[in-house]
Amino acid sequence: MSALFDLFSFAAIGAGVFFFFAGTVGLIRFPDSLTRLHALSKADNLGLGLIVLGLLPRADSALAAFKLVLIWALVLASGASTAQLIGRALRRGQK
Amino acid sequence: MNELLLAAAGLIVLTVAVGLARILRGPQDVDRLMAVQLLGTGGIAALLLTAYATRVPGVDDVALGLALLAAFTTMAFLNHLAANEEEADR
Amino acid sequence: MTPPVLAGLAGAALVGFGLYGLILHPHPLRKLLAFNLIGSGVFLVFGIVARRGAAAGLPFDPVPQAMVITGIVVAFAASALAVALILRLAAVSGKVTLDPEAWAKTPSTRPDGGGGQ
Amino acid sequence: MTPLIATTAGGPLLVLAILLPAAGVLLSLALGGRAAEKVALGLTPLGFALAWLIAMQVAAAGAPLVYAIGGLPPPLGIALRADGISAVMLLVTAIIVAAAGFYARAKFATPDGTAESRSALTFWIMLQAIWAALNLIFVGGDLFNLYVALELLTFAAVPLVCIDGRPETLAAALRYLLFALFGSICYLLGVALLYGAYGTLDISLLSQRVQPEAIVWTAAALMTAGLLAKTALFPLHLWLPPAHANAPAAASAVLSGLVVKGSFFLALRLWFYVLPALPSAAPGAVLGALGSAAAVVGSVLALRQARLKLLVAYSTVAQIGYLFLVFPLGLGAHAWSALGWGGGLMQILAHAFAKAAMFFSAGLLAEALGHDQIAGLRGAARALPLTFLTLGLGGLSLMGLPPSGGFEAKWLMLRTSAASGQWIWSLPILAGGLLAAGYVYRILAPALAEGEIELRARPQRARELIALALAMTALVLGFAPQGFFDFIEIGRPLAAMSAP
Amino acid sequence: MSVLPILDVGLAFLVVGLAAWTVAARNLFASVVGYVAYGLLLALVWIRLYAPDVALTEAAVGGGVTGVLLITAGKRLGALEKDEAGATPALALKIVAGALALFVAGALAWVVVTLPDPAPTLAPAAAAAADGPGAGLGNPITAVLISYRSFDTMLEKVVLILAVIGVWSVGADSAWGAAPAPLGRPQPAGAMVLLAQILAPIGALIGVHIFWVGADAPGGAFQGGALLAAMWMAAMMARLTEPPRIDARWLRLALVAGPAVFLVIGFAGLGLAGDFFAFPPAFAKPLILFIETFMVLSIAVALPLLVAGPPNGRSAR
Repeated sequence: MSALFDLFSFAAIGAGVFFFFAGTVGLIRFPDSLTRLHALSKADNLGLGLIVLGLLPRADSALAAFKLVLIWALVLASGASTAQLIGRALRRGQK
Repeated sequence: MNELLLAAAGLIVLTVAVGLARILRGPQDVDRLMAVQLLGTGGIAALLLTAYATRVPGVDDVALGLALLAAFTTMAFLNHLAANEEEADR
Repeated sequence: MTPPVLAGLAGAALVGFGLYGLILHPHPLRKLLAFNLIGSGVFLVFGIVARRGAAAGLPFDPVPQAMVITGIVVAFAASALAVALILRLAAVSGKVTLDPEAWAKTPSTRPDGGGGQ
Repeated sequence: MTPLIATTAGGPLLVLAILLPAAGVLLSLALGGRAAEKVALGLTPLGFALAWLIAMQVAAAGAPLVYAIGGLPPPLGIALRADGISAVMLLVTAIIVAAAGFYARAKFATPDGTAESRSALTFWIMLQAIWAALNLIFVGGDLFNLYVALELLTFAAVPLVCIDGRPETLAAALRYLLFALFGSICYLLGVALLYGAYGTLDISLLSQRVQPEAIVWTAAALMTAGLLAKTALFPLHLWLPPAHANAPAAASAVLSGLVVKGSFFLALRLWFYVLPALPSAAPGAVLGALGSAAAVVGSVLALRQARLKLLVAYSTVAQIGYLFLVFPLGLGAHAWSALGWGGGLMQILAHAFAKAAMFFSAGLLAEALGHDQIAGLRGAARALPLTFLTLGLGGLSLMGLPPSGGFEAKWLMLRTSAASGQWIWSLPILAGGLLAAGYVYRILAPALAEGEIELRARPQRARELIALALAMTALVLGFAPQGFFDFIEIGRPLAAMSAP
Repeated sequence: MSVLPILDVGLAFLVVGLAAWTVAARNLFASVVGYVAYGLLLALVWIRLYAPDVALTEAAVGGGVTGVLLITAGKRLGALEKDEAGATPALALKIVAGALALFVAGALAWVVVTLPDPAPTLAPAAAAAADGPGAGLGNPITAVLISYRSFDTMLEKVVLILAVIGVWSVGADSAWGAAPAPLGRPQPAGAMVLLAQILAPIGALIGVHIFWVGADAPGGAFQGGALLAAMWMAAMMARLTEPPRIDARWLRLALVAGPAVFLVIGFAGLGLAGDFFAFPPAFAKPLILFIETFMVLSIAVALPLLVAGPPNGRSAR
């Protein structure tokens, strides 16, 4: 059972690392701010989400698990709102 | 397994650090800020991984604090974009 | 290298960069950033002293860590006061130079005293 | 030597001396408006009484007073200590703060019809904060606690510089703040190293553990450099003249007379109390050389100023230089060290009183004439005799003419340099005195000459008398009895060894 | 195989690199952003030094509140950047400054690497005293801050208050008593309002939680207060609430509450436990929590006021 959990953790965390990697590549390589913003949001939401998912089985209390989910939710909310705000600002041609 | 968690943490930090090249290159202030935001998220992920690998008490609370403040500088920045725009309109 | 040694070297480098910036940058906000770099370098030195003092079941010496927390508060207060002064200076004069010569050339006409604007 | 870490009789007075003005700060902010002035002025007699009681207790015990805060002795807790020089400095601070307070009432009264004004609230709160910070500096026994005191002093002093809000005063305040922050961070780095080396920051415990080794030299160099920046010793003096000359007169007096002495006092504490184990000849010579350069350069620059307040501010740069001669002349366990120590202490006191009196007078003059250009002083002495009497008496002490406190200080230093065979230090003392005579003459000569002058307003007699009283005190210091010099020996670590 | 050292070395290089960028950047705002990123990374360094209490402080103050302060200043001064702040330094000065910085950094590095071994420490004393004057606090840092070095902690709050008055004092005379300028734009976007509405209540709860566990686990009055302060700032940036008038009675009382309560209880210690700032053992923990509650209040009020700046506009009500 524990080996199965470990495998799950490993897979999720590995995928999370990949999304951070992808996000960074996007931030560096994409040609304009709007597409870079898109790459950033993916990394923010998916990368951290997968890491949290991978760590959940290892949480040793309900409080610790709750904290993990809360952290993800907070970053998700922040990321979504700021992405929308930045996007709007970019569309109006500010920098 | 703990080694793997730490390796993942290191990889994430180093990856997002490459993204910091955007601070150097810009070209716009928004791009620089996005790099910082990515660093913030990556930092939170690395903290969580370290917390579970080393079991130092309180590390998850640090991650919680960072998560709360993730949007902070961006909010301040966006407010000043608006302020500049109004001045330009006048 | 152990984390304390590494952090100590990093702290020394931060103090060096900060000192260079503090002396050379003419812009007061850049000077303030440089001062903050020195500050965090100094706090890191406290940090490694604390970590090296691990004993009696405590993984660190709590006394230097408590001092860092006090120091961070004071450094923030200093930054806030400096930023307020810089922004006010920019608002009333349109420039932020610290060069006393520049101010001597354009003496204010108001007599000693007065207040605000 | 028994470690000074357990509470002695009279120790609680030390806590009260710090917390009284600190409580005044909190009370002034909470009550706001006119109450701030009443609180500040109301506390001055209490604060003076406390300082007096502490001095009496120190004299009676013949040994330092100690208080371990919370009953928790060092190294884990913090101790406060008052020795002879602490008690003297507490008294001087109480007197000058009170004088500045009563002098400033005319300028920093809250105007009728307003509940609270910006400059008044800032001035009264910061005055009390400076007082609290200085008292802590004089009795602090823990190097980190003293760092907090240094920062308290900085945060209280900087807003006073730019209290009138003109752009050039804002720039001066900002420069002052940056220098001061640099100074405190250097000091703090030294503190970190000392803790890393010996695991304590208590001054008396450290003095027993310190060895002449690389880490101590590094810490000492960093802390000294930081304190020099805050004391404005040449060549780190650039911030002082614009800051002190542009502040309102009452604030300038406190800044020049007391605030720079705070960081100088810590330099004394460091070298005489924390590091007596270090060989002192080389650092003493370096500090003495910088001080000599400051005495000469500061005086020459003072001679060239067109504005009276700038002249007085550059004179501070020069007089600070003399202070640092105490390091070559007073450090070490020599037979002559006590003489040099006495000379250094006398210089602190004489300069504090003389400089406060001169800034008060310069402020009165500026208000009466509407300017403080030296070129426009012709005939002013006839119109403002008391003010010029004060300037003259203060100048007497700066020049070092008998029978002033300044004379006593320089006389002691000259005697020490002769007794110790370090005659080289007598040159800057004499040169500085001559140059001081030059810049005092520059003020007095035109003022005493025939001329018609128009006064905008006649200064209040009470304010003139406050300034005159301080100048007289600087003069009377020249008659200090032997008992005074015995008193400032109390608690000096090397006193027992160097007694003649 | 151990990855930890690699992680540490990478982190150290990153931190130093960002510091170098902060000093070297040509563009003022790029330098500010570099510094904010640097603050974030420092929190990681503190974790590696086994200092979660400091990391929490650094995250809240260095990354959060200071970030807002500096980004605001950088953006506002950006327009002035063309205006010369002074001549560019001459090459000779650059060389002298560089040599000095190199010398200081080198000396410091050498001293730090050769610190005495075994290191002197007060950790055993602090651990042994945990049941005595440490008042049964599980977190020795909180015990040091509130009990052993109470004088530092109390006076540091006075420093914070002086800084607030100093910031206010650079305002115009005519504005005295009024509120500082709003932190946000006149009509905030919906997304920002929504975000602040989500963050503020959750963050307030987390702030209180971190303060409360601070007696026994990492956290404490300053960290909790700083998070509460950040949440108040978030609400102000979204214009959910406005900065208060600086002459408001409640504001003044909240500012002085922390040090004042500390001072009063410190005085009472002379009667109750025989010494200033001593706590009677039976009541030590509740007394310390009582003091800390007011400290949290003072910090939560002081930090946003420091960022908000001097009063603005006319003072008339």
